[in-house]
Amino acid sequence: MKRLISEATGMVIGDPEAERSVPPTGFTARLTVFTAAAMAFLSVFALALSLATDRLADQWASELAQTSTIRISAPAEQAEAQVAAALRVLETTPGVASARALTDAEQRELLAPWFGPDLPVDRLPIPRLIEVVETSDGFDTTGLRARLQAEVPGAILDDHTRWREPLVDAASRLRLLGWIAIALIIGATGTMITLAAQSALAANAQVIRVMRLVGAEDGYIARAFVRRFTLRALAGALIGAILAGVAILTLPSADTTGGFLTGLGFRGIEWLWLLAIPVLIGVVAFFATRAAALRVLREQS
Amino acid sequence: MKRLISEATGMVIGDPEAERSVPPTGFTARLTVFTAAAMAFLSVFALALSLATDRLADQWASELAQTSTIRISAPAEQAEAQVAAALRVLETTPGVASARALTDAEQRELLAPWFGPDLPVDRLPIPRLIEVVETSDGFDTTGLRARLQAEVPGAILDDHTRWREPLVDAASRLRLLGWIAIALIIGATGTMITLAAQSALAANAQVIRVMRLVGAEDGYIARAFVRRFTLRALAGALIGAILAGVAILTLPSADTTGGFLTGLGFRGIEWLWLLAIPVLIGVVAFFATRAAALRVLREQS
Amino acid sequence: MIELEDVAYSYGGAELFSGLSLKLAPGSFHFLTGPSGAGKTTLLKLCYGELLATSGHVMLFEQDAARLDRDQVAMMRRRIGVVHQDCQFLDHLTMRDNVALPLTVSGRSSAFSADLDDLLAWVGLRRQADQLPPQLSGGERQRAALARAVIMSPDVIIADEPTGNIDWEMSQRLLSLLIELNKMGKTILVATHDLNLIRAAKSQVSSRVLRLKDRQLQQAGAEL
Amino acid sequence: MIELEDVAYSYGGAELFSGLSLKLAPGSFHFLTGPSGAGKTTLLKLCYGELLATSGHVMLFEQDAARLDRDQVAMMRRRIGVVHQDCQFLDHLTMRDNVALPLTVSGRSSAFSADLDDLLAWVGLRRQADQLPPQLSGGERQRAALARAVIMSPDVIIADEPTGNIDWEMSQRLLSLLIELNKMGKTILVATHDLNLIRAAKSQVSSRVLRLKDRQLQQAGAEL
Ligand SMILES: Nc1ncnc2c1ncn2[C@@H]1O[C@H](COP(=O)(O)OP(=O)(O)OP(=O)(O)O)[C@@H](O)[C@H]1O
Ligand SMILES: Nc1ncnc2c1ncn2[C@@H]1O[C@H](COP(=O)(O)OP(=O)(O)OP(=O)(O)O)[C@@H](O)[C@H]1O
Ligand SMILES: [Mg+2]
Ligand SMILES: [Mg+2]
Repeated sequence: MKRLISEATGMVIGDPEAERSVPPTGFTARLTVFTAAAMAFLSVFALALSLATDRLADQWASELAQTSTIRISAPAEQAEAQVAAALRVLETTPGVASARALTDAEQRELLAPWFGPDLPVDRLPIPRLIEVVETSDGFDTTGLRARLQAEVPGAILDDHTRWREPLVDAASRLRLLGWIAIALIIGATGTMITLAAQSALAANAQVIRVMRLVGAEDGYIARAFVRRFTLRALAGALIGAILAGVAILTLPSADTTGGFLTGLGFRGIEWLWLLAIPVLIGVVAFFATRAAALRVLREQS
Repeated sequence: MKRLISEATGMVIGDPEAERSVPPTGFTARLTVFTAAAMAFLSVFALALSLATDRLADQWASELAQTSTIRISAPAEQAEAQVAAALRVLETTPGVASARALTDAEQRELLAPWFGPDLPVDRLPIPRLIEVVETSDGFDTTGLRARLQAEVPGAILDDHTRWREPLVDAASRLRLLGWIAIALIIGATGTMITLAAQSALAANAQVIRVMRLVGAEDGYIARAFVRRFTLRALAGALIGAILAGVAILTLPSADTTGGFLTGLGFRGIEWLWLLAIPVLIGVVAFFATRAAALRVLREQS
Repeated sequence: MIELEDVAYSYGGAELFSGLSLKLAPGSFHFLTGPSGAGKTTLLKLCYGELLATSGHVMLFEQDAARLDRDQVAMMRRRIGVVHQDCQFLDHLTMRDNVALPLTVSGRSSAFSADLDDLLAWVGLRRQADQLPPQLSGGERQRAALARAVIMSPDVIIADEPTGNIDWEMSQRLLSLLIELNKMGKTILVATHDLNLIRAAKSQVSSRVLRLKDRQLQQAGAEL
Repeated sequence: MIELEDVAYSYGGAELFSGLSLKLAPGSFHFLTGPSGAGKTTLLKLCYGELLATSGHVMLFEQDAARLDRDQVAMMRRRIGVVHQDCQFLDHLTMRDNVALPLTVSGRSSAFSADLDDLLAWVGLRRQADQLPPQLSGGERQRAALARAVIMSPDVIIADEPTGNIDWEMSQRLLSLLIELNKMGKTILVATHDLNLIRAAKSQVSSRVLRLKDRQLQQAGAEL
């Protein structure tokens, strides 16, 4: 491990003398840089998709999953008492962060799409609604139902499960897809860089032969190739990630509409991912090329 | 053009003699096949995403965009008359496919989440709802509003624009993303195969020199390379597309939950895309390699 | 067959030679000597169209080399058998396939297969026929290159140092192959620095010895 | 320095030679001749550790070649200057860098730069120092290969047909370089089929001529 690290450091600091012994191989170089760039670009997009889905899931979680509603249908004169009783029950329920009865204005607003804005809420036998906000752990739905049934006969707990599940399910599937795509992309990148390095090494059998003839050690020859390919992959990935970043920044951000994909982008610390992806690709390239170089050198002895 | 086609045909039927003159180049071969496979795999997924979004948009379009609601708030005794008047207006409105008043049971169901199932709809001053189904062309919202205002004072038209827009917007953005991803992927594939072919050609300078020495024409040499690379790309892309197809088939299809991503898959004739993508990649590979080969041959003369 | 008229060549720097004229009549046998780096290989490359003269005219089979397009050059190469100085082969094909490559390229694979074995035997490579080029010794490769040059029975044979890595006995044998071909009417041009080889040839065939030195092509004679 | 004891080698098929013994004492000068394909190059490769004997022992600088690991072989190569039969260079480096490559690899780039120019001048490549290997003539490449072999001032110099593509005058000059090095105490082993070269050397230095033929290594003498 220590050797690997010192090797990696040595590689980055560099041994330009050794590197000169490897011919520039124009097309392979471009291939490596381009592959790394394209793959980094795709990774960043997949990542952005995943992060957006994460946020979406979070949003749904906080908007739907962590709020429940208790509906209290009771004759007008008992309503206030039952609401108070329900609130008392909720106060002593573990997992409930807060609970409050909706005001008439709020209830009117909620019902506006159905009844128009002029609904005489106070004169109607409309159930009273209590908004319950869960803690992140959530509460025990069955337990709470049982307690409410006992103490507040007119109360019905609606934890929005019915609405939440397909959405959370969709979000988690989309997120999973994003991560699978990233894993696939990084894996493919590693393989492509390995194969590019191997074909460069195979095409440079003559170089290896000459270097051997004049007494170069395997490590010396390998370093030259590894350094080149790692730096190329790193450079390509950086370019790709930056381009992707720019592309994402210029995507019309439709935050105002509140729609589904509005959040396709990075926020705050998430931008660091733009750096992490090239580094990851660089590390993959380092190990992939190193293994390839040592293998080819062993085979060609 | 004619020459190109005869060349492409000749290439597929093959000139195994010519092909033998190009060394098998193990790693470049694997690189090409793998690249084509990985890219085809990603393309198929991006395509599936696009198609799913298409379907989603369609679904939303039919479920939301093509239905509107008319809410009629009126004293109980006038309600029936106003509903009848509104329906009469709607009958003569171009762009309206059908319209009907919701029954009490339907309205009760709609309101159940808020009031519980036992709402005495008939005894409440609840507005009556009319569901309007548009034809695919849709109706003139402003015109309809004006007519309703004149003839049915208590009617309010809600065409769901508020709900529909962000969703349709999100769907179209997701679909756009999918197509951009496919274009990027196919473009990247073409570039990678070109570069792989070019580096193979550059690594085989010796082969080209020898072939020239014994009197081979440029076309003969190019054909050998082009055939190889096209067939490899085609094979790789087929493998990738098939794997992707299998992966999509085995994705848990959560159609029952009705959630967002349930439709990630192909339906009926859409499966033909699985064939189209390899063919497209093969065509790209053919032209890319051909251009690369002719360029390298010209440069090395 | 091949005519150079007042030809000069330079690789970008100073001219290697200039005002050089040479006429290879059908059925003639020429040797080309000169110190290392004088430009013998370059001159031969002009004669088979790999290089184009910087000035002057090179006529190959009555055609101006400068006016041939790439496919015509390829066609012309089939009429000229060339032994390159650093013999070049396709490393993934057996020696048999390598020697038969000119036939393959011109679409006559099967016609000559008996001749092929005879030829390989003649240059002493029957045993090595199924080996790959890197598995051959230096001399064996040179012999294979000569075999490849003559397999199409071309009108002209141009050989660049065909005996550089070959022992005296085998050199004699290759020489007699060339002499035999010459007697069948082929035009032969051999660049070599092996004066013994030239001397041996002089006693068997009427040949001319050219010497490229100090940018000039001279007729050599007395010193041999 | 280098000792072969009862050595046999085969490339998989029949044995090329067997029961072969050879001892290169420090400061000795050996020639190796034999027909093309006899196994001269193979024998030399055994002497610098590129191949391992199929049986018998090869001792390089008192170490068993079979027991050296890959890095030790690399270290040992720095003490042996090799001229390969098909001279191999890095095509993207100038001849100067190519000749200096052994210095670069062993980390002594700058120390010898004056010597480098002298050496290039000696083999007649001063003008070509900045050209790339494919831009050199066959003979020029062979001379460069010799220059590269001697630049590290190695203890042993092994040359495989170093004069195959070189005219007589230049051959003489390279020979005198080798003789000079030998007089400085270097051990020299040259494979060649050029009997004239051996004859010329015999008159200037005490050398032994070995002949590899019919799977045996014999002392040659009378016929030269
Ligand atoms: N591609 C090139 N670019 C620049 N200079 C070149 C090129 N090829 C050859 N030369 C130079 O031209 C000169 C003549 O080369 P050429 O190969 O014709 O010599 P030659 O007579 O065949 O020598 P030899 O007997 O050593 O083979 C040499 O000095 C060489 O350095
Ligand atoms: N890698 C290999 N695999 C199989 N056979 C080989 C290999 N290398 C050489 N040979 C065979 O071994 C024999 C000896 O080869 P070697 O190169 O040692 O000959 P040589 O004496 O140097 O000949 P030359 O004078 O022509 O250079 C040849 O017949 C050759 O075909
Ligand atoms: Mg030459
Ligand atoms: Mg040899």
